Amino acid sequence: MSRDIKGWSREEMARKVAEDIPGGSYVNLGIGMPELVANHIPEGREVIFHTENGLLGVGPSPVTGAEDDELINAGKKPVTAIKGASYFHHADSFAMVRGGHIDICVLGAFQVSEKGDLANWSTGTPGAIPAVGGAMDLVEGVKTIFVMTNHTTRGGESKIVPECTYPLTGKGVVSRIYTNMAVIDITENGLMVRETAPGADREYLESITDAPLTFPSK
Amino acid sequence: MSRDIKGWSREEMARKVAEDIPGGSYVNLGIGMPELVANHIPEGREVIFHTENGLLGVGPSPVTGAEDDELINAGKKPVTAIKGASYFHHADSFAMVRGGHIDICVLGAFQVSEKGDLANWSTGTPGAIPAVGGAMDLVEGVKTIFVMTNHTTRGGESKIVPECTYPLTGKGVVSRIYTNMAVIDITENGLMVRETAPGADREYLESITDAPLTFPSK
Amino acid sequence: MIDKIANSASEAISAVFDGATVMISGFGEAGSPVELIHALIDHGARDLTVVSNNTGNGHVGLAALIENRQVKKMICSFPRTADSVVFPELYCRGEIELELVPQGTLAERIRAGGAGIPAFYTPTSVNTPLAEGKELREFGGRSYILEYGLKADFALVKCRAADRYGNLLYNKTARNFGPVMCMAAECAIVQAEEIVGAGSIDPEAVVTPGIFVSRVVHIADPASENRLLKEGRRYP
Amino acid sequence: MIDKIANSASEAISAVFDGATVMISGFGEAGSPVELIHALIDHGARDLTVVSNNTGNGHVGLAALIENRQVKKMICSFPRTADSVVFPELYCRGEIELELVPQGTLAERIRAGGAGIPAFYTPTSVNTPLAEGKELREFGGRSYILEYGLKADFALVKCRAADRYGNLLYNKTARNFGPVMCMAAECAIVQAEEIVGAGSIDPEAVVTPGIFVSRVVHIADPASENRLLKEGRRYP
Repeated sequence: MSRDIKGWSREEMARKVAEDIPGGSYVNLGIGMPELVANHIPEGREVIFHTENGLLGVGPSPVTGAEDDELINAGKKPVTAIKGASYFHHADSFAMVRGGHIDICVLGAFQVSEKGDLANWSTGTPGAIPAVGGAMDLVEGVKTIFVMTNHTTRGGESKIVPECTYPLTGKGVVSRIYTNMAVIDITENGLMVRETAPGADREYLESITDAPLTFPSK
Repeated sequence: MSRDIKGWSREEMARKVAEDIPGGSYVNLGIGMPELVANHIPEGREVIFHTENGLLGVGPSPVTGAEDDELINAGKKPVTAIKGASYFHHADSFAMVRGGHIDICVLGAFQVSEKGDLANWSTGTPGAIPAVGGAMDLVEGVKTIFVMTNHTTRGGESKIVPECTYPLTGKGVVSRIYTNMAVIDITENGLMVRETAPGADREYLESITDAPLTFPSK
Repeated sequence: MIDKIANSASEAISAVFDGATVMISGFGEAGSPVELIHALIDHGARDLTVVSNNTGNGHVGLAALIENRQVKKMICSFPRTADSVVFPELYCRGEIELELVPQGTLAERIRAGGAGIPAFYTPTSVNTPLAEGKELREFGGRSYILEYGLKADFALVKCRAADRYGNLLYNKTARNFGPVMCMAAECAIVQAEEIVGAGSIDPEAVVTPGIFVSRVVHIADPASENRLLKEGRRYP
Repeated sequence: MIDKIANSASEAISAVFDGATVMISGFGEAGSPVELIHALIDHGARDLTVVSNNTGNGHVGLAALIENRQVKKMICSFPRTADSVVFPELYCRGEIELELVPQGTLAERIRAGGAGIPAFYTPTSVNTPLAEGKELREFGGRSYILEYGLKADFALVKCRAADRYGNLLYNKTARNFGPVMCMAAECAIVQAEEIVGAGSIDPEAVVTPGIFVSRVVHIADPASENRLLKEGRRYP
């Protein structure tokens, strides 16, 4: 049975995340899947996107031919700037991050623990080139950390774990996980499932998740 | 005899200081007498004046009627800005000071010791309101500190002393003292007189100075 | 739509509470948000800790706030200036507290508060009375003291122009402490001489990005503290 | 008259010495001073410690400097990107050192170096392998680690416009590390697309005040690293 369940698409996941971002928020989107969130902010809701390489007010992707090598996001992709944007240097940009001025950051993950520990920068493979970027600054500095990730690895292993085995990005930093199968809050009482993808019932979710889940009692 | 010796005027002192400032220097002038130095930079020599309240490139005083309440120096006097000036906030301004980017600062003094200790912010009088401003930042951060002061107090006491009795602004920070009577270097071997005002001979200088002086051997 | 513009100074400062820490921009009179301070006097919040470079002049602005006995403690670098009479009197009577901080350390502590830095080392004030009781430590053979980041519940700041996002431009040396105070305050309240449309401020020239600002009020023709002083004015 | 304009990139970087610490601006290719780096390759200074967010792409710019074996050690936050091949190879062979620093800590350490702060505390990287061996300390019940200010002998920086005083404007997100690197370097060497007259840059909009800059060279039409990559170019 489990092979038939595809869960939400990346775009559907991005829409779920976007719906949970209040109007007026300052938001940083991690590299990769989280970047999709920007396209799904509900009509009439204004959200300001920050990119740590020095821009507040990231706009939509430029049309082909209008790209500017010197107007990029943290993933080094060309972006645009909204009216009302501002540019600043890296120390000022990370003052926004580290000073607690960004409301929400959406990040990818290798592993998230039931206590909200995040591992998303290194798989600890011997000989691999370590690279951290701004991930550790974001998880310590931003008020609320959302994780957006597939529920399992390509090999079918749970990314939600009792304890991270990969090197940590931060400890007890994640508030909520958006996977292709469920939306899960990380609470003092553990992992609380808020919503499940079509077909992903309790039994199925428990079968693909390595940490205990609590479901709403209704 | 000593009563007849007037020494250099304030303007003459300012000229002495100005002549010792190399072209291309970044200079901060303390409140009061040091402000006069700006008027005496030799023709053809370009020096950039910094004021810690957020301006690099302080220009001459404005003509009467052209004063701007929002364009002032650290002494809260109206100033102008040269072509090529820049404005910045207080933390950036003191990054210039504290980060060692200012070449020369000219300060007033209550007392200077033979070891280069400076006391210029408080006479330690009980009940007086303490006020320090940027003096302690300047003496620790600026590469070279010049002191410009009358040789003695109005009461005739030496401002150059073996040890400061007033609360310190900084320890071992002063390089050179310009008084109305002499220009004196502070060296590892003590106070070395570089130049004396007309009529202020060795005997006279020693009579008005509480610390030992060394004179050139010529 | 994001719109941080408040209708009036009194509305803008209405959230200030008794016991709050309030940073107030300005160096002397340049950059002092006189209208916001007067609104705070009308509002009446008490037991404030105020962080500002000076203590105000005459009987208007910050000096009037102190005179109205709303300030429990001042954190500043230069509490007496030629025209300051209110603070010195209260201080000599022991009726107001003072934490004296070197000006550069004050600016850096405020920036640190806004940048998430709890503490840093500086050589400023080493070997002076202001270093007494502070942790001393050597790095590379030189002595430094530990200073702590400063945060505030509110900042009252004056600027030249703002848009609805709270992006700010300042005027000349009136910029002084405004940008770092906006960073360090939970709620930065700004009075702007001009409100401009979003996109009117060159994104390369924005001094304070809107993320650091909570509320903006339009004060088209702000009082000159110098003029109020010359006219011998008092507030209220 | 103060005039920081150098005649050529090679003249501008001529003072770089073996063993120097060199900060290089840029985030990916945005803001990377390709012409100055190529001049440094021609110049040949070796055993450099380079501080830069990345390690360069393909076989041009910073990657070419590394490939030419002039770099002993990299201090950066993200040493591998899609197009980086040179650094990973040398690193895996143990032929180049790496100090990995979180990006915000890197920016703050550089700013601290420029602002005279020898060390500061930050929560970034607490409880991770990057905090190992670092001093841990609690403030207000939260854990922080001690990080040190970073200075350099030289900075190589790209900007949009400069005047003879060294006042700089940048272009969009190519600003990134340039301003703080100019602050932290004993000698900041800048390539500018345009040289403008003193007074042409609005003093309110100057991003890097000239005090932080030692030399400026006019590179009117700087290479696009992206284009060099697409063309498969190598330097030298």
